[in-house]
Amino acid sequence: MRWRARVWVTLRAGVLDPQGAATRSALVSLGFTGVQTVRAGKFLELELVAASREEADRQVADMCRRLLANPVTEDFRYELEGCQEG
Amino acid sequence: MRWRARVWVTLRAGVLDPQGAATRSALVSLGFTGVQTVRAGKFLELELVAASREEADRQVADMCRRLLANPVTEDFRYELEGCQEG
Amino acid sequence: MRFGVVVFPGSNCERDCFHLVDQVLGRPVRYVWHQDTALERVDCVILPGGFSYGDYLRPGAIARFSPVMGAVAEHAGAGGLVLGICNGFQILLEAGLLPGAMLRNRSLQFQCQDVFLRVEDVETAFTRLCRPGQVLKVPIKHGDGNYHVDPEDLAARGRVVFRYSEADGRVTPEANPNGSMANIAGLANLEGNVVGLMPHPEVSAEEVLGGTDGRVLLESAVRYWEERGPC
Amino acid sequence: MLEDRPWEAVGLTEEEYRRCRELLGREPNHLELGLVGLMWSEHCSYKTSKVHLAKLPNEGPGVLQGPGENAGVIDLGDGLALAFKIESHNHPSAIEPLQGAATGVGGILRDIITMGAHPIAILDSLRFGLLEAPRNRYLFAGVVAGIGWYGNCFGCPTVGGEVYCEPVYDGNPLVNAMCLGLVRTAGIIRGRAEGPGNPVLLAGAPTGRDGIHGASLLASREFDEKAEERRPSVQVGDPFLGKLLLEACLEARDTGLLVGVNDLGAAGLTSACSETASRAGTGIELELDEVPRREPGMTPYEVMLSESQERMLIIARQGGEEVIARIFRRWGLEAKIIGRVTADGMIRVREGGRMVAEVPAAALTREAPVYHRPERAAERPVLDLGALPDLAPSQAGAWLARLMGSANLASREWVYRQYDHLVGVNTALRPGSDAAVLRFKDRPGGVAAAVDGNGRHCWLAPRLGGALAVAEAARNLTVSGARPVALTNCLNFGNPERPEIMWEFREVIEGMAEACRALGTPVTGGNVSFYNETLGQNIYPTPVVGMVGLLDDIAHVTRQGFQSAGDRIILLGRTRDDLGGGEYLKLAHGLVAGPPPGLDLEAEVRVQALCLEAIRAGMVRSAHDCSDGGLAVALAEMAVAGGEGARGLDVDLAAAGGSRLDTLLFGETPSRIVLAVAPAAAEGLLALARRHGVAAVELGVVTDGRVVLRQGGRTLVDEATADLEAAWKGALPCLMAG
Ligand SMILES: Nc1ncnc2c1ncn2[C@@H]1O[C@H](COP(=O)(O)OP(=O)(O)O)[C@@H](O)[C@H]1O
Ligand SMILES: [Mg+2]
Repeated sequence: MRWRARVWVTLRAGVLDPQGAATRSALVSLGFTGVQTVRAGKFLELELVAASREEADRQVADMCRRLLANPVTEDFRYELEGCQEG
Repeated sequence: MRWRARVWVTLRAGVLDPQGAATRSALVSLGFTGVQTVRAGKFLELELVAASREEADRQVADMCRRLLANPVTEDFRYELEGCQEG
Repeated sequence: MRFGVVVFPGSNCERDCFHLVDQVLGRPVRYVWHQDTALERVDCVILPGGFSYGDYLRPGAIARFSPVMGAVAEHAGAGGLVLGICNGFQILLEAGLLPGAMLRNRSLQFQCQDVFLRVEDVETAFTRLCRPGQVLKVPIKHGDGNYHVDPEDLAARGRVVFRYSEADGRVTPEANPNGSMANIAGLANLEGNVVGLMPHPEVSAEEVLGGTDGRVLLESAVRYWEERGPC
Repeated sequence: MLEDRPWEAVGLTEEEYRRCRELLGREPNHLELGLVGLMWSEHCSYKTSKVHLAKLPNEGPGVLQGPGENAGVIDLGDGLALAFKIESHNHPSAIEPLQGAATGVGGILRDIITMGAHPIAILDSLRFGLLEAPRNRYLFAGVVAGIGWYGNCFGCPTVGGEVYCEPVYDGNPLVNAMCLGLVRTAGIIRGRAEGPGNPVLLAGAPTGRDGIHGASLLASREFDEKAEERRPSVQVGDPFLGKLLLEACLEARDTGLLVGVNDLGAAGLTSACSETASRAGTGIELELDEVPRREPGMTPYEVMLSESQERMLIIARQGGEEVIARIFRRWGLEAKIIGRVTADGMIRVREGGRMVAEVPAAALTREAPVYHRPERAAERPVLDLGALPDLAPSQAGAWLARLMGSANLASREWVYRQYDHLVGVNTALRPGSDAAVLRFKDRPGGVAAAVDGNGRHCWLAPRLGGALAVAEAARNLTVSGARPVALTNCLNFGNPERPEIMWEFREVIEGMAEACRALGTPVTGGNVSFYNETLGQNIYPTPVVGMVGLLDDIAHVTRQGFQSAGDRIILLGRTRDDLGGGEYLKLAHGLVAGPPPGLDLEAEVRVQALCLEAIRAGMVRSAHDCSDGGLAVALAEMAVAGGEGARGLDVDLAAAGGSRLDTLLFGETPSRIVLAVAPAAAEGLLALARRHGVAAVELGVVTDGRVVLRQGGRTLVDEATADLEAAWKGALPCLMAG
């Protein structure tokens, strides 16, 4: 079975976000003065083959913990959906 | 009114994604051999003040077009929700 | 004492480190391939700077899974010497051999410039020839050197070795080039045999390149090894 | 199958289409027409520039490889040689600055690698519109980030460059990158498909749909609103793969199994195959099914034209292919046989067992059309100096500060701080002085490099401007302690179908040629970028000269910064009333008018010879040439760059020449060099100058803390060096912050 996983990797609360801060000030100077905060993160889309939803789920969680996010500074979250054979 | 926007910025189809390719081969060599493709993108969370939903929506679309996404290589998508005054 | 310089795909300071050991220090050195699973005949292993795996995802995130990193951890555990420079430091952090993680520079730009480092700890294998509080001029060249750590984790697992400072040794916000927590530029593990730092000692080891302050790190290592002998 | 006017779709004229039919002896099919269209584009064929480029001197005692290969090569002696080349990536950078600039750097690095050389340095020459406009800031920031990203990650230091901002580059930025590499003379490889029967390998990244038609559609046409729609053709760089490709190529080179190597740049496989075959007088037969692809469903047309980055074409010795493939595999790359060299001079392309194209290699290259395009001299504004009020003495200090903080003169630290200029541990003179110097690890000397080109000068007087660019590049090397040896050039011009642009082009080349002859610096290669025109606005004619020079002894490296207080400051060369084309004229009077300062090539040669001899004799502590901003700016820069305790000066300019205050302080008369020498050496230096027939006057001494310029008894400027430094260093960051 083929699965599509969407993974969000975001900075943990309390970790300074230089990219978010710079983006916010760029937006404000473009005239978007209502922007209060910006937090920047990563968004990854994966396609994988796994025997079952449980198996896919287990694998994606594992990938996030081991590689995709750094636990010192980042949190992760993901969604999984089955996709048609292409 | 305060709004929270979630913005996804992804590479346009056909645009080479060296980061995604490197991540995929790292995952495969970690033993996640079922991973077929990885596409890497950005995820931004914004908080902004705007008078109405329409106004907030207009502004976020504008921010994406002007700064957050590079129209040459990237597509964007966003979601908007009202949030409690904090 | 024998040195090894690890070559990861995308390393780009491996030749510079090799040159430092071989030509400047005149010590035996060889390259270690990222797929090697043992560090045979190496007393001090250097993880060089560069962009291993393109720094894709996060600097060091992919390299730390290289087969050689298992050998590096073992080597470190057995008291062998490990020096991580820039990307090598980032790999040590990702591998958990040193505490903390790197964020993008505060400026969001790559920065290449001379900085001053105050030596905070002269008990490590790589700083024992330094005077306490000595100031070294060594260049940085990185985009992700903004060090972040949970202070408790740092206290439990590491020692601060270098801080960005003014030329006279004062640690000021202005002297901090990248936003690092507490101006931290380099760390050691509790035992002091594993050291990582963002600045590049190999670029400040010859007069013709603008200074020789960086040499002391490797000279310290040599002295340390000669005094202690292999563990 | 062909439509009514098939040539239009591939950018050919009807006449060119007829020529193509003649060369083939039949109607070309769709794919063949595509190949021809691409290879006959201005970018690939040089059809307009060829006749004029031939006028540049390209021979000299040290030249091992002149124009026509992927890079020029000069001999360094004792079995070592230096490969170097410059290239433009203007149009891609206008569309996507980060990727455009990054892939430009990747391309020039591969050009050096193909010669069998190990890249040791990059320089970049940049032009943008005024930074007050957000779009230009976006382009500038993106280009610098892109150059940094590629060069830093690849691990080749970016050690020098130049940046100018002028309204004519609005919408049409220039991004030129130069690369230098070292190669064992015996190991030089050329882009030649020698030896029928030898396998042809495609190495590196798989082929995707990137940049299809980049060469013909982007680089060979002017810009209009439709450029936006051509967006999907941007190429994306992968410096990580580029670095792996370097390592694999170097290792493969050392096996001795490489017969020829060519990178895949503009026009991809088509160009690489036809050029390597044509240089060797052979042919190549391609099995397109063997080309590793990134995307399914690519047509032969797309595969042949793709400009996917990080690929190399390798012609290997028969039987060596497996060894080479193994080396590439070790570096995580594929090197796959996609064809063979043949004897009959044909490029044949087969797919699915079918022959899909069959064109003589020569028809795609040597036999491309050549044009003598019409030209017409243009009138350019001329300055009436007599009618211009002179600078009031009380304003001199303020104008010096103003010039130091102007976008074109201010410190470039904001740029080069984003570049790793140290990797490789060879950088003996870092960016910020007149040239960069790299030491050799295995011998006492080093190599210096600088890029120069003043578009405003060239617009006002193209022939003079061309000569001035060459002279300034040489002067920048000389003051850094190097002997100028050879150069590469990137000729950035407007639309050559306009007679005025053709006139500029020919004049610039002839001016450069004269200066090259006088200075003894042959041209070993270069690049032409035409069609730098946006909505009818052509850029200034902008030749960029990338020159290399040699130091016998690295101890001769000389910086512009002062070293110790008390050193004597000596001006070499005479100051004339030259205000035309200068930065002060533009800022103070809003005038871009000529002529630019005249150049006496003999005087230039003499002053450089003197400077070099003095440096080699150990007489010189600091040296800096006078260029943009004139004498006052040059002096102030020497103070700002000064070492501790030597950050100031006190000079009297009465003897410097110039009958007006503005020309004395800010006039840009060339062939002038400021030296600082130890007090004991001053007399000797003046005597040496007399022997060389060079005007030399002692102006004053190095001090600390203040820049003091006097004229006779009168103080013109008395400014704190720190204030001038703040204006100079703060300008770019401040402009870029918006
Ligand atoms: N784009 C750039 N990249 C790297 N270095 C640069 C760039 N632009 C300028 N520099 C460096 O800044 C210094 C001053 O440049 P410039 O004023 O053009 O010198 P000059 O007038 O002597 O030709 C030089 O060392 C030059 O190499
Ligand atoms: Mg100069």
